Amino acid sequence: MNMETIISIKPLLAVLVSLLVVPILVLSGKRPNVREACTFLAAGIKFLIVLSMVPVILNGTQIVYTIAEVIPGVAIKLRVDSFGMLFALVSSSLWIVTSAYSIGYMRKLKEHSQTRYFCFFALALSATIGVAFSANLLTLYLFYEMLSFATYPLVTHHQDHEARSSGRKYLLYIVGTSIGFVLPAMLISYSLAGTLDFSSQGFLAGTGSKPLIGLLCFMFLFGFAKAAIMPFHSWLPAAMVAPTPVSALLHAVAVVKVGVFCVARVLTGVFGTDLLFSLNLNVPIIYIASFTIMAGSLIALSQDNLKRLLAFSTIAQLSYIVLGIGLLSPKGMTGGMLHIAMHAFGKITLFFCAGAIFVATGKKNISEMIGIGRRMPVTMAAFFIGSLSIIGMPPCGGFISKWYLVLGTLEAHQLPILFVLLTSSLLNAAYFMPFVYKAFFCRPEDAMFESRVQEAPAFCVVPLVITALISVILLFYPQPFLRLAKMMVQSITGV
Amino acid sequence: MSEQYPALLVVVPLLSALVVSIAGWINKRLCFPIAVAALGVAAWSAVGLLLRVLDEGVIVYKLGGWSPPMGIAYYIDYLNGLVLPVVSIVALLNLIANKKGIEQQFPDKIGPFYTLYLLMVTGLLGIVVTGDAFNLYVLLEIAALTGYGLLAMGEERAPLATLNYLYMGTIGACFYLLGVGYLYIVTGSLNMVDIARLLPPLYQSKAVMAAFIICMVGVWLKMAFFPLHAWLPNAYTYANSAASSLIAPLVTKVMIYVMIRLMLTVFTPEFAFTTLAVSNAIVWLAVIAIVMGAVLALAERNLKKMLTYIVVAEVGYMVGGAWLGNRDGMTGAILHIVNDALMTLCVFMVVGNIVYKVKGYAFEDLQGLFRKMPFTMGALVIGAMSIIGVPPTCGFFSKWYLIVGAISAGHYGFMAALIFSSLVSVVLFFRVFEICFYEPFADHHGHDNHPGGMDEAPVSMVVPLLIVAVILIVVGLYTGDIVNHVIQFAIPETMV
Amino acid sequence: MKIIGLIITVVTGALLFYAAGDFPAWSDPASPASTYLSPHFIEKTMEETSVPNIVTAVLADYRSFDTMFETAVIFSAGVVCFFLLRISRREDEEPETRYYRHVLTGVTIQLKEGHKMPPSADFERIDSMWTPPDLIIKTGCRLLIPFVQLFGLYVIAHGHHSPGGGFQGGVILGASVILLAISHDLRTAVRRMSEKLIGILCAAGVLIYACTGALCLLLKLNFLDYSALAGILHVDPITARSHGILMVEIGVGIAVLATMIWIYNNISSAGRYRQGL
Amino acid sequence: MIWPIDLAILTLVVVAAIGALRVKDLLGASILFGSYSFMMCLLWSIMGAVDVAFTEASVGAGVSTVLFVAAVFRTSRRTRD
Amino acid sequence: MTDLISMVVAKYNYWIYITLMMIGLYAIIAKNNLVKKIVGMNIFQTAIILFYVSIGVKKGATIPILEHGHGPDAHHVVHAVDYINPLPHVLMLTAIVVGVATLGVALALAIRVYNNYNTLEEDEILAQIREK
Repeated sequence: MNMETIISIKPLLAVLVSLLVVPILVLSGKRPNVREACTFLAAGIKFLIVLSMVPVILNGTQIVYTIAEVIPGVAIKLRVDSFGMLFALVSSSLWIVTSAYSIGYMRKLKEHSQTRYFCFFALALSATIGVAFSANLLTLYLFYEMLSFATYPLVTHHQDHEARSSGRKYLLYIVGTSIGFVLPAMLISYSLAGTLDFSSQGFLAGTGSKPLIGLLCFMFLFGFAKAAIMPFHSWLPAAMVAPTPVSALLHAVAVVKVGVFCVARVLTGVFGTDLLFSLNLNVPIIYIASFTIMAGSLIALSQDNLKRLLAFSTIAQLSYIVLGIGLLSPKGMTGGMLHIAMHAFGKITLFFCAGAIFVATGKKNISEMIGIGRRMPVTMAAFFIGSLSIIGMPPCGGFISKWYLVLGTLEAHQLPILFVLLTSSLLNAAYFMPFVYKAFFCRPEDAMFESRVQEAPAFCVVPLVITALISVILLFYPQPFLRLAKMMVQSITGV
Repeated sequence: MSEQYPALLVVVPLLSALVVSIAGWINKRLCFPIAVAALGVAAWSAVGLLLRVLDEGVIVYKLGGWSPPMGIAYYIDYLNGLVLPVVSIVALLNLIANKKGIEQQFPDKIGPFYTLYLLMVTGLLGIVVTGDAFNLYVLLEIAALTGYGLLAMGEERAPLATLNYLYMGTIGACFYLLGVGYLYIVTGSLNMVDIARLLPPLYQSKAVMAAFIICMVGVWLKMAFFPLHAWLPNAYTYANSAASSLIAPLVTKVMIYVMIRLMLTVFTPEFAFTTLAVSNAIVWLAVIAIVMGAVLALAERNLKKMLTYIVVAEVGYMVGGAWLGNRDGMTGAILHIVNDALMTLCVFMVVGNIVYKVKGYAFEDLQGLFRKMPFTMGALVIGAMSIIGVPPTCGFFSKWYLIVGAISAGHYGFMAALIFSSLVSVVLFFRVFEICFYEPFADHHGHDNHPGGMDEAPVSMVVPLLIVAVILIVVGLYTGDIVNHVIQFAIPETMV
Repeated sequence: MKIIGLIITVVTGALLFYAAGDFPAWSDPASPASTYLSPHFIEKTMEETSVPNIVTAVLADYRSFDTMFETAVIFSAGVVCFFLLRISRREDEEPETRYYRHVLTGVTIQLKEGHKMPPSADFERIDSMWTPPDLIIKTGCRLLIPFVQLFGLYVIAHGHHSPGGGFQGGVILGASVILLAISHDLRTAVRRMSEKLIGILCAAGVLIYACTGALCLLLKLNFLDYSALAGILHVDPITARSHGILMVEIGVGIAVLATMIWIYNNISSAGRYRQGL
Repeated sequence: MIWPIDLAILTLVVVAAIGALRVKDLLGASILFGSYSFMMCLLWSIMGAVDVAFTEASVGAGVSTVLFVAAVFRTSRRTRD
Repeated sequence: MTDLISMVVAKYNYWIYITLMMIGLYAIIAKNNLVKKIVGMNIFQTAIILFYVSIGVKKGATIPILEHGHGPDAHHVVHAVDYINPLPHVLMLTAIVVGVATLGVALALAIRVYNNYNTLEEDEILAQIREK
């Protein structure tokens, strides 16, 4: 299938907007209002640029921009296709919301070094969009590493002992795997194929021996440790020491989604479905993902700290996406890609809620939150919606993606996986619903919940309401995400 | 004037060194402007030469008007055309950045310092540009002697460390001289191109093989290639920062250049890789160099010394790359000369700034530096990224070529060593960053006047540093052009 | 360390012995070294440079660029010695009581603080730099030094026709001053040639060399191509080369002379200039 | 050139070199090194390298020895090997 | 056997230079006294100079200064076989000067070391450093 391509600088602009705003943020560090206005402005512009490319993409055209030809056959090159667009749309829209939330959260808690915080946030967003728009493995790797390093100061924002050890763990896993696995795998692929440009059928097809391709496949799969596939997952719970907006955007949306996005990109664009299928590589991928789903969900059950619970939930949910891609069936892949968007809106709502609770009450553990629904009804309602979306029940967007995943398992004749999906949904319900129930219907143990309704600041509450609403809306109007995912699957499989 | 660039390149720094020396006795304030102007001219000529080479190909400059092999000639081809601008620009930026540091450390010896500095640059530029094997030895000695002088002025341990460097450096230079003598005895010529023309029928001669090995050992001694590296860490660590940030980026890299020049021009790649059949062993030696450098760096609790071990490891990168015996490896090695010079400069200049402000470079002295010196530390971050090999900084791309070369040579040990050293670099630098990031800055006098305040080095030190940091990224982005238009032609076509 | 040294030595030696097997026999007129480049130098030097001493011609003309850097090497050694050793702090400059000795009679007088000695050649100061008088050595050296210096000048000037040249002459001239410093004391030598003068002379010597080359550059020929000087010297290009060689030899002589003294001064007094040997 | 003389001087050179390194006094080592240089100078003049011999006589046997002696005076004569 | 003897005799200069070089090299590596090492270094350098000068020697040739340079017989034809190869001499002039320059710097450094540690024995200095 021949894609029409047009050359435009827009993708680069989309990446650069948040990069160029950094100096302005640094300069306006003394005046928080100006600084945050700039953040908003950049987020808005970024979103608009991304949005302006949507119609073009929906027409089946690709946008390409080459920054520099660095190595023969490999350039630092941006290309917007439907899958990248889907991801960029999610992350850029959520940046706006998160910026608003950050302002409320950071100001209320009087956090230190807010300028640094906003700067690296913007940097991380640039990297995320860059990953989304990467046209080849090198560019992907570039932005992937940039994201790793840009998020380090965010993760360790508190600069205390705990942040320090978490930061170490974060770097060890993320950078260690990317340099230890992805870099050599990328270079071996380059010497095999002579190119690194993603193509819809994969560029490794027809090169290399079977064991080598298999080895490469797993090096990539585990190398993108941001995807938190077990056993390379334990950085994610550790990274929860970060301020909640960071956890929300980066560890529920940007960083981990970049991980799975990279895995999906590599599986489809480097290996190609045919190659994976012919070498039966998809089966181990599916089983690894399934194991991660089950294990993550089970561990989440035992967590008391709300953010850690969400972290393990994320680990499980991420593997849904890997699983969807690994099924190699059109429906399954659609479901996997769609889940990036659906899970993003659901999970960010949940994180916002956790943060709002922390801002309003200072509580972190579920056991301390019994009856909190009386004090923060809006927040907890949003939490309920978010958890429905994660469990995959109507009326939330999560239902659609899970539906496609289930269809995909049937299509691929992987009935055990269907069982895994259903069980994990039950487990999801099992760790979310009791909390929601206790929050609303149990008598508060803590006297502070008896008092009248007292929500977190408006800057915190409004964003979470918005994301909760979007989660609902996505069920009824899943466009353009569904369309984008289907287009991508079509270009890969031809169906 | 442009046809005289080759002469200007070397002669202007030499003349200015002499003028600065005289000016040092008369008016010390004249020294710095003269030195900067001279290095500016040198950098200008170097860039001009590179452009001319790109236009016209190899340039031959006959000194004294005698045509080679009677007289001495300069050959500027794609290989040294690339290295010359790097050497001159590194020297220029470092000079500007260290003005304050020099005035702080040697208030009454400014003249001699600049004289030695300029002579050293003269020597290094001459080594790169010359086409005569013996002339190279003389220039090598100039660079070495001035280097000893510059390095010995530092901490208490500096003279002893430098004396050890002097012993090793002299043996190295003498070995090189002996190798040249061996070549002379069998060919009768001293001109590199001429030797290359006369050598092929003699490749089976024991004397030629010995000449090659002796030259290589000599050059390795000078570049501190494992296991001949023992002199380097101490010599560079205890020196003053202006000297170490000139010598650490340039000397080892220029020696790598000499090695590659010997391998490619004087001898042919066929001789080096096929006739001798030692390349595999040398690559394994490079692997050990990289691993040992990384591990020894890990054991240090002192920023500057840690960086010197990284220099040792980087030498392993380049030697290994050059000896992989294929085009990609050689490209990586040549590219890494450029990149490593720049990134070593970057990190050593950072150390210079830290020493200027904090008066120390042990890990304990670094606490809270991110807040205190944000620009300096920002540059350190970029330099570290380059050493680790994170795109788009230039260090990534040379590592790319080196690894691709290792893969196509089937030398997975070398690839593993490169990856290992990247991983260790991550640990090394993030250990430093952690210290700079977390602990509050402890004031030794017990009272902290500006808690959390910024206390950056002077602008004249920070601006060159930031320029270097930007260059690191720009060079990275232009890697494609450098390889396609320059390095590709620097490697003989016979090498695949 | 001794065992490592022995192993390295034996291995290197074995390599060298092995390689020497392929050398042409010693003093073989047919060896490549004797048949490839040197015949040109031997047979054409006179025509091309008009200098009978082939070594001088090759040194200062064919390979004059080497020689310029050789001079620069010695210059940088001087600068390095100064840079490393010279201590210019004068903490204990004037002691409270000073002693002077009347040279002819040997009467020593003591001066308390504040008093000054009128400048006079009859008295010499006794301090840590002072060495006891040794008449035979002093007189002998004083007699010898002019001849040494004359010989040094001759060696420089006659380098075209006989062994010698700038280096040898410069070293001899330098040695004459060192002889003065050894036989008398460092102060006497420094009084004759002050540190500043030496420092400037060092650089000036190399500068003469480099400027000769640069002059050729300005006269539109390559660096150090002395035939360019023909125009300003009003001679033919071949003779101009000969004159050019003389100019650089003088430069070399001055540089070497000054540097040798400089290095000696710094090393013998460990940079304090208070006492020599 | 007369090879017995040549051979004799070569032997002396080696003896002087070993002596300079073995003697347990740095001043003695300096002087022996001077004699080594002087032997070398003789050797080279036998070989016809008059300019080199001249230079070695003035630099190696002359100035170098003086520098050695000066440095030994400024430091110490003591040596253990 | 005669081959071996003739080889030994034909190249005895080379054997001596290698011997001297090895003496110097061993001294640099194995000697403990800094000045002794410098002496070794100089022996090492001189050995190489000896090697070069040996290259230039030519049987039956005289020193490389032309007779009848100027004067009535100035246009006397010069034959290369009559004169010793001058090129190694030129190179070695440079090398000697480099050697004395290195010597000066090395001695200056040794004096600096002595000022700091009051000894020239390397092991004693290292012991002092370790104590600090």
